[in-house]
Amino acid sequence: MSLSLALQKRFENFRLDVDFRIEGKRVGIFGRSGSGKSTLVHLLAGLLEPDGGAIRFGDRILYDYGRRLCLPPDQRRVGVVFQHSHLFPHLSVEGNLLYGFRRIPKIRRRIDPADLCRVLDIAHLLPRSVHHLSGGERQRVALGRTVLADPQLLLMDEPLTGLDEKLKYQIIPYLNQVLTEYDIPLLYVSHSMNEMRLLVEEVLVLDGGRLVDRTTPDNLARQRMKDCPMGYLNFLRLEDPQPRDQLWSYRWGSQRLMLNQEPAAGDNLFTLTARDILLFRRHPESISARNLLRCTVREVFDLGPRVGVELDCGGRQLITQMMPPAVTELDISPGNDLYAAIRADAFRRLY
Amino acid sequence: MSLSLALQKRFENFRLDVDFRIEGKRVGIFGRSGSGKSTLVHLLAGLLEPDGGAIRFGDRILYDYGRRLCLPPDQRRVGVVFQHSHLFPHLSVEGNLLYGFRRIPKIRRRIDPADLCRVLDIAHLLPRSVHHLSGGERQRVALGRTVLADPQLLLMDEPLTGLDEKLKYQIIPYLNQVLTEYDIPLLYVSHSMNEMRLLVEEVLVLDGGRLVDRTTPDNLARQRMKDCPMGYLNFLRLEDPQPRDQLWSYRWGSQRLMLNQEPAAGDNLFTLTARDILLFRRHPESISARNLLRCTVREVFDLGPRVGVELDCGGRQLITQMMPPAVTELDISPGNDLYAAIRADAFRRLY
Amino acid sequence: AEIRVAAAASLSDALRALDAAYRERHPQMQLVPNLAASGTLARQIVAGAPADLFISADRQWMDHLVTEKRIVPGTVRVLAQNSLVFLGRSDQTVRSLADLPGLQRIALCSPGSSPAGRYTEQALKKAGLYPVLQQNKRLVLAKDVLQARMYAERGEVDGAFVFRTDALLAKQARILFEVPADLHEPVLYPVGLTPEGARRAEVQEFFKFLASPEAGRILAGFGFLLP
Amino acid sequence: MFDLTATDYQAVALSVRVALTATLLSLPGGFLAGALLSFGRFRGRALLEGLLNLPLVLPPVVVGYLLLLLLGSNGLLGGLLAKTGLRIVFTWWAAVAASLVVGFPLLVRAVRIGLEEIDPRLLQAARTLGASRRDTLISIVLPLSGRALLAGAGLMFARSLGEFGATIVLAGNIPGLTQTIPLAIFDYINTPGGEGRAMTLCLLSVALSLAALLGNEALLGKWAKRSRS
Amino acid sequence: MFDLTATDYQAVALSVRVALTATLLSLPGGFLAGALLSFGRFRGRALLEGLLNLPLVLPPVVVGYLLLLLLGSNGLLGGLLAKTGLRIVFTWWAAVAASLVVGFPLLVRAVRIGLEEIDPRLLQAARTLGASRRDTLISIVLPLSGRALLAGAGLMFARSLGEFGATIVLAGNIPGLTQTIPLAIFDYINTPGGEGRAMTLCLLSVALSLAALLGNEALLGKWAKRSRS
Ligand SMILES: Nc1ncnc2c1ncn2[C@@H]1O[C@H](COP(=O)(O)OP(=O)(O)OP(=O)(O)O)[C@@H](O)[C@H]1O
Ligand SMILES: Nc1ncnc2c1ncn2[C@@H]1O[C@H](COP(=O)(O)OP(=O)(O)OP(=O)(O)O)[C@@H](O)[C@H]1O
Ligand SMILES: [Mg+2]
Ligand SMILES: [Mg+2]
Repeated sequence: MSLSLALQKRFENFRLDVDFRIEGKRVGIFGRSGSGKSTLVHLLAGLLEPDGGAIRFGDRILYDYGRRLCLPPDQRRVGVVFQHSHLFPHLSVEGNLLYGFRRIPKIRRRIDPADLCRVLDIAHLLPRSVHHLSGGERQRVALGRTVLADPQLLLMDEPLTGLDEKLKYQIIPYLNQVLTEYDIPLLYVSHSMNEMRLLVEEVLVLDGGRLVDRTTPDNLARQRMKDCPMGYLNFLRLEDPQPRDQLWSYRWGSQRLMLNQEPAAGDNLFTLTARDILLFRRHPESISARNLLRCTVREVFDLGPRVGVELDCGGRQLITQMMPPAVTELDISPGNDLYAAIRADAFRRLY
Repeated sequence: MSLSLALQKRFENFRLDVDFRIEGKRVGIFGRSGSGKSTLVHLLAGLLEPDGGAIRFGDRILYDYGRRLCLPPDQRRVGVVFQHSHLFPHLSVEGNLLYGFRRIPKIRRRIDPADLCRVLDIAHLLPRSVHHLSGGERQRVALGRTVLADPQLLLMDEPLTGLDEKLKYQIIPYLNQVLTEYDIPLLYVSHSMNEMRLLVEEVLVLDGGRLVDRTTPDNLARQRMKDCPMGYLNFLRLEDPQPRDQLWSYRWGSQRLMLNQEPAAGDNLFTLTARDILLFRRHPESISARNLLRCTVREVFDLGPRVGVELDCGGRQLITQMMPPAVTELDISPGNDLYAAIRADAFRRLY
Repeated sequence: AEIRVAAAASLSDALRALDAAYRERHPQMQLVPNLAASGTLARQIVAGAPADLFISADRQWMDHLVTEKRIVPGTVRVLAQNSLVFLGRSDQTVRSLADLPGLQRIALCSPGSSPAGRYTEQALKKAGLYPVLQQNKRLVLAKDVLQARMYAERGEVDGAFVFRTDALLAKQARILFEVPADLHEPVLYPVGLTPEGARRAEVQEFFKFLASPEAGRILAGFGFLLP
Repeated sequence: MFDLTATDYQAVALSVRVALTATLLSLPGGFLAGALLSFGRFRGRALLEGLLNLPLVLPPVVVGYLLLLLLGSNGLLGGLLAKTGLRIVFTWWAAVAASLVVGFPLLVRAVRIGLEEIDPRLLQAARTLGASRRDTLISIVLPLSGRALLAGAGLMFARSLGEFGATIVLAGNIPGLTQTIPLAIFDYINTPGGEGRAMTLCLLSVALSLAALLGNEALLGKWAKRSRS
Repeated sequence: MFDLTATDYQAVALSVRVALTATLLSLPGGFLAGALLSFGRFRGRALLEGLLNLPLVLPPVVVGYLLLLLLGSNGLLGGLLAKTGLRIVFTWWAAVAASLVVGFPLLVRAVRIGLEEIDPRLLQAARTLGASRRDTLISIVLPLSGRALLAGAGLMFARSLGEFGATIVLAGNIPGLTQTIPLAIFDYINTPGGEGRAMTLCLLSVALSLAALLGNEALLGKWAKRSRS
């Protein structure tokens, strides 16, 4: 996507003023409660008229104050999943799902509703009225409805907040898949660092209605390592599982890792907290950890009282953290080689 | 609280049928989306009439099908924080907050609205209309409104779901404090294991409208260790912080722990993941970890491929996990003594 | 003092003139008119409406009030008379009742609700025209004389049966013929005193004035015939 | 007391026919006018509003007179219609026209109250799903204002059953052709001793509208309250 | 054309006074009746509903007669009132009573449409916060039906300005005392050459109600759409 926008919008007690350009396919918007995230989403979708500025998406101008141009929402082809589901009360679940879909010319329809329903686990709800759906059920229907309308840009405003963890991580890979397959760019609003890291490539940080930072979700996660109870979470996408010694060996870049986790159909995405990684200056003669990786220090960064260390393990990145004395002791500085030990049970499957 | 209920409620596609008695002050309700949690909340609050059964709260009968008794919601003194905020659109934020408060006889008013506003960080919103509050702002107002009505039993249906992590953990201690101070029992519905463990003593697990399990949040967390990316999270409430060697020493039960975290005003609650705990059969001569605790194995439990170990460290509980071979190697079985090593930087402050 | 006069609406102008004339002589007296259809007034008086004097456009309602004991029987007398005419646009060539069957639409007042209608019905029946016109749905029943006249004036109907006094006020339409008086009961405007009125001397005074030649001249000026 | 004449029965049948026709005919226009006034931002909105409410403010007889000026054979529209061989005045269509004009403001107002309670966020959602303004009107607003339309239709039907002033002027009081219940009642009530029959017709009229209202209620009840999501 | 007489001005002033009084008096009852019919579940609900709608279905003249029977000095209620020295019939209060009865069903229906669009979850929230049924009605339902009440009041006011049939029967057509605009128009139509004045009065009436409606609209606009949370 190539989205460039410069927008001003003033409310009684709040003023949004942003000016940026996005090139990535997946962008996140992060910020505290009341920082203007939802306002930005409404402006982009054409549901709120800015006080001034311009929005350009690819070669289309969605809004331009100077030229008095403001495309109506239905011509923007910008889909929105709202914080609350806003289902149409007079339509069944099926009617809601197909509302946008039916409005796409037949030849342009690319997504199979039945497929989507299966993934969102809402197939059994189809004939029901939307009145007495539970909170999670509602939000899944809203999600499906928007994706089926096949937007050129998808805006999501905390769409997964009401879902339980399991469902959330079930939906993410599918969402990823749909977005990739149909090439739909995503602008994703959330408080959740994990959702951000799994879905977007770049994060814009809003505060008080202004863009205060733009960075990668990884960098954001590093910055927030000190705030987060679990520290930094490494995401490892592993491939080619092979059974070995009652465990499983997966390929990770140019090396292999031993895990106690069985492979699943599809992707194998695991998490590894920074604290699960032990570093050694020299090869430890014997260690119970099943994985001992040779790696190079790429970067050392400050983390309040602690220090973060970015390692290069055969081309893949791994982030760990330690106390300053250990840094000196192990002589950790960029370019130095080290050994990283990881227990086979340290990995957690995300999906 | 002493709440006993036996309730049946049938919908087209769903049937709730529960029969249990709660004695604890803080009880959680856990269950997948659509398992009937919100339905139960509505039945308890008197917003939905059961098909049959009875509800007794302390010595008050709230509902009894046999005696054709069904107390109206306003006489139950059961407060509800709903999944969505349902603020009164014609009242200001202040009007909403004080709605229930004004309906309590003056002499019975125990909670200071100003105090509550400060903690919920909504004091600056008071004169505003509720129309354009952000999602998080709305929910905080709803929370305050219900607590100010001084209920004898507080039902909360995923009340913190829309809030960002930081705010969430800021609110929890206050909620705890209010509930303790004013002695309000809590029934808490949530998908979040952390919220459960911080707020409730017992958890009822619903599935398909039936009670399938009742356990402690700790036990539930243990059961779900394998599903959760971070594994089990130990919560440690530490006291009496003293500076020592550029670190801080805190008292934990009969022993002291070294942390790199400064103390905060009020409680010092820290988390420690199961994987941050290293076990030794004998005292390791030298170790970089600043904490080496003598402890006894209390229980060894199955965790899918891994094994969970519950330790008793000077009267406090610590849970860790390991691979089966390590269990044999370290001869881990109930009653055996071990050493647990924990790095000073392994702790994360929750609030 | 006030004299409360309940009068048929068709007398409103005449009543105003009578009021003016009477007040010249008795400046302290004031006429408070209540103008509506005779039936409405009669029912109001039965229901206890304050009235001293009732002028009806119709015998029936006066008789009704007499039997209801709301009009003192001995006081009833005829104030004025009127006649029935056929009013139509000037381009009409109708000359008599006999020409009526050739017309498309004829307006008359509703025989049920209006005295003019009742007289018209009597005349048409006597002339043997009523069943034919009725069956061919040629008859448009108006609520009152005003409405019938308005239809005639606007040319919505070919002609309308109205009272002479009303016909004289028409602008676009003219009287095409007079209905022979022997085809219907005489068109009388009876006047009577209510028991309250009969008890009041000033009302009696006004009642006498109504029978005076001066009052007769005023009424004649509006097209009424004197008894 | 129930000794009704044949023309009385005709009056009852005619009243029902007129009220039903007027109600059904006015629904689409009522919805559109309501939507226009609720959502439209255009010049002359106040004027349109005023014009629509005119029949409410004027005495019905005056409304009838104005309609006669418009639709009469010498009227503006009546002349045109007469050329096409259509005649409204003094036919039962005149009664329909009178009821329509007099009841329309009631319908529009009912519709507007309903429309303005629709959650605008639903309309926003529809727009982002690709529905144009008009599409949203038909696929979201119309079904969601069903209750209001129905309530307005009930009002309109009842008002039509009771419509007297404009009808008697525009339609004339032609027994068997344009004599609706109120006109028949009027006749009886103005005859000394006609009270009994007038009462009977009144009761019939009330029974009719009660039946209509109850049916209306039942429908309204079925139609779940659903302008919320 | 604007050469109105003193009694004409009196008629205008009286009309405004009557319409305003009738509207204001009917608001509390209209709200209660609407709430009763919307939320109440009791026997005889249909009957009450029918009774309320009676004035809509009956020709106003008939309504006037029925009121006369009830309130007249020989009537059921009139006799009682007379004993207390109160007299309604043929005073301006009679005009108020006529407008009230005729316009009430319009008001109630407007209120009901508004009430039924209120999100019941707001009422649930209020109940759990300790508000009794009645308290909820006053503190939540009433303010949230403000728009509907206002819209209904506009309807009622306009209808009152145009009320003729019931008024002339119940109040009589007494210039300066009970002669409202429609009655004055009726008088002028009965007078040769009175058409011009009748027209002037019509226009005045329209202007009045237009002003009222526009004021009503402005208020409605201010009153944010707020029955949602
Ligand atoms: N229409 C409006 N009128 C007035 N103020 C508004 C309006 N919309 C939003 N605001 C205010 O603007 C600020 C930003 O609101 P917004 O909804 O964009 O926040 P947010 O970042 O989405 O927060 P959250 O994470 O809680 O959803 C808030 O303080 C809000 O009260
Ligand atoms: N009034 C109702 N009529 C019909 N079905 C209902 C009604 N209320 C709830 N249900 C159904 O009952 C089931 C339980 O709903 P409930 O809202 O209690 O779930 P929940 O556990 O709160 O889920 P979530 O975590 O998604 O909020 C759902 O399948 C829902 O569709
Ligand atoms: Mg938001
Ligand atoms: Mg729920």
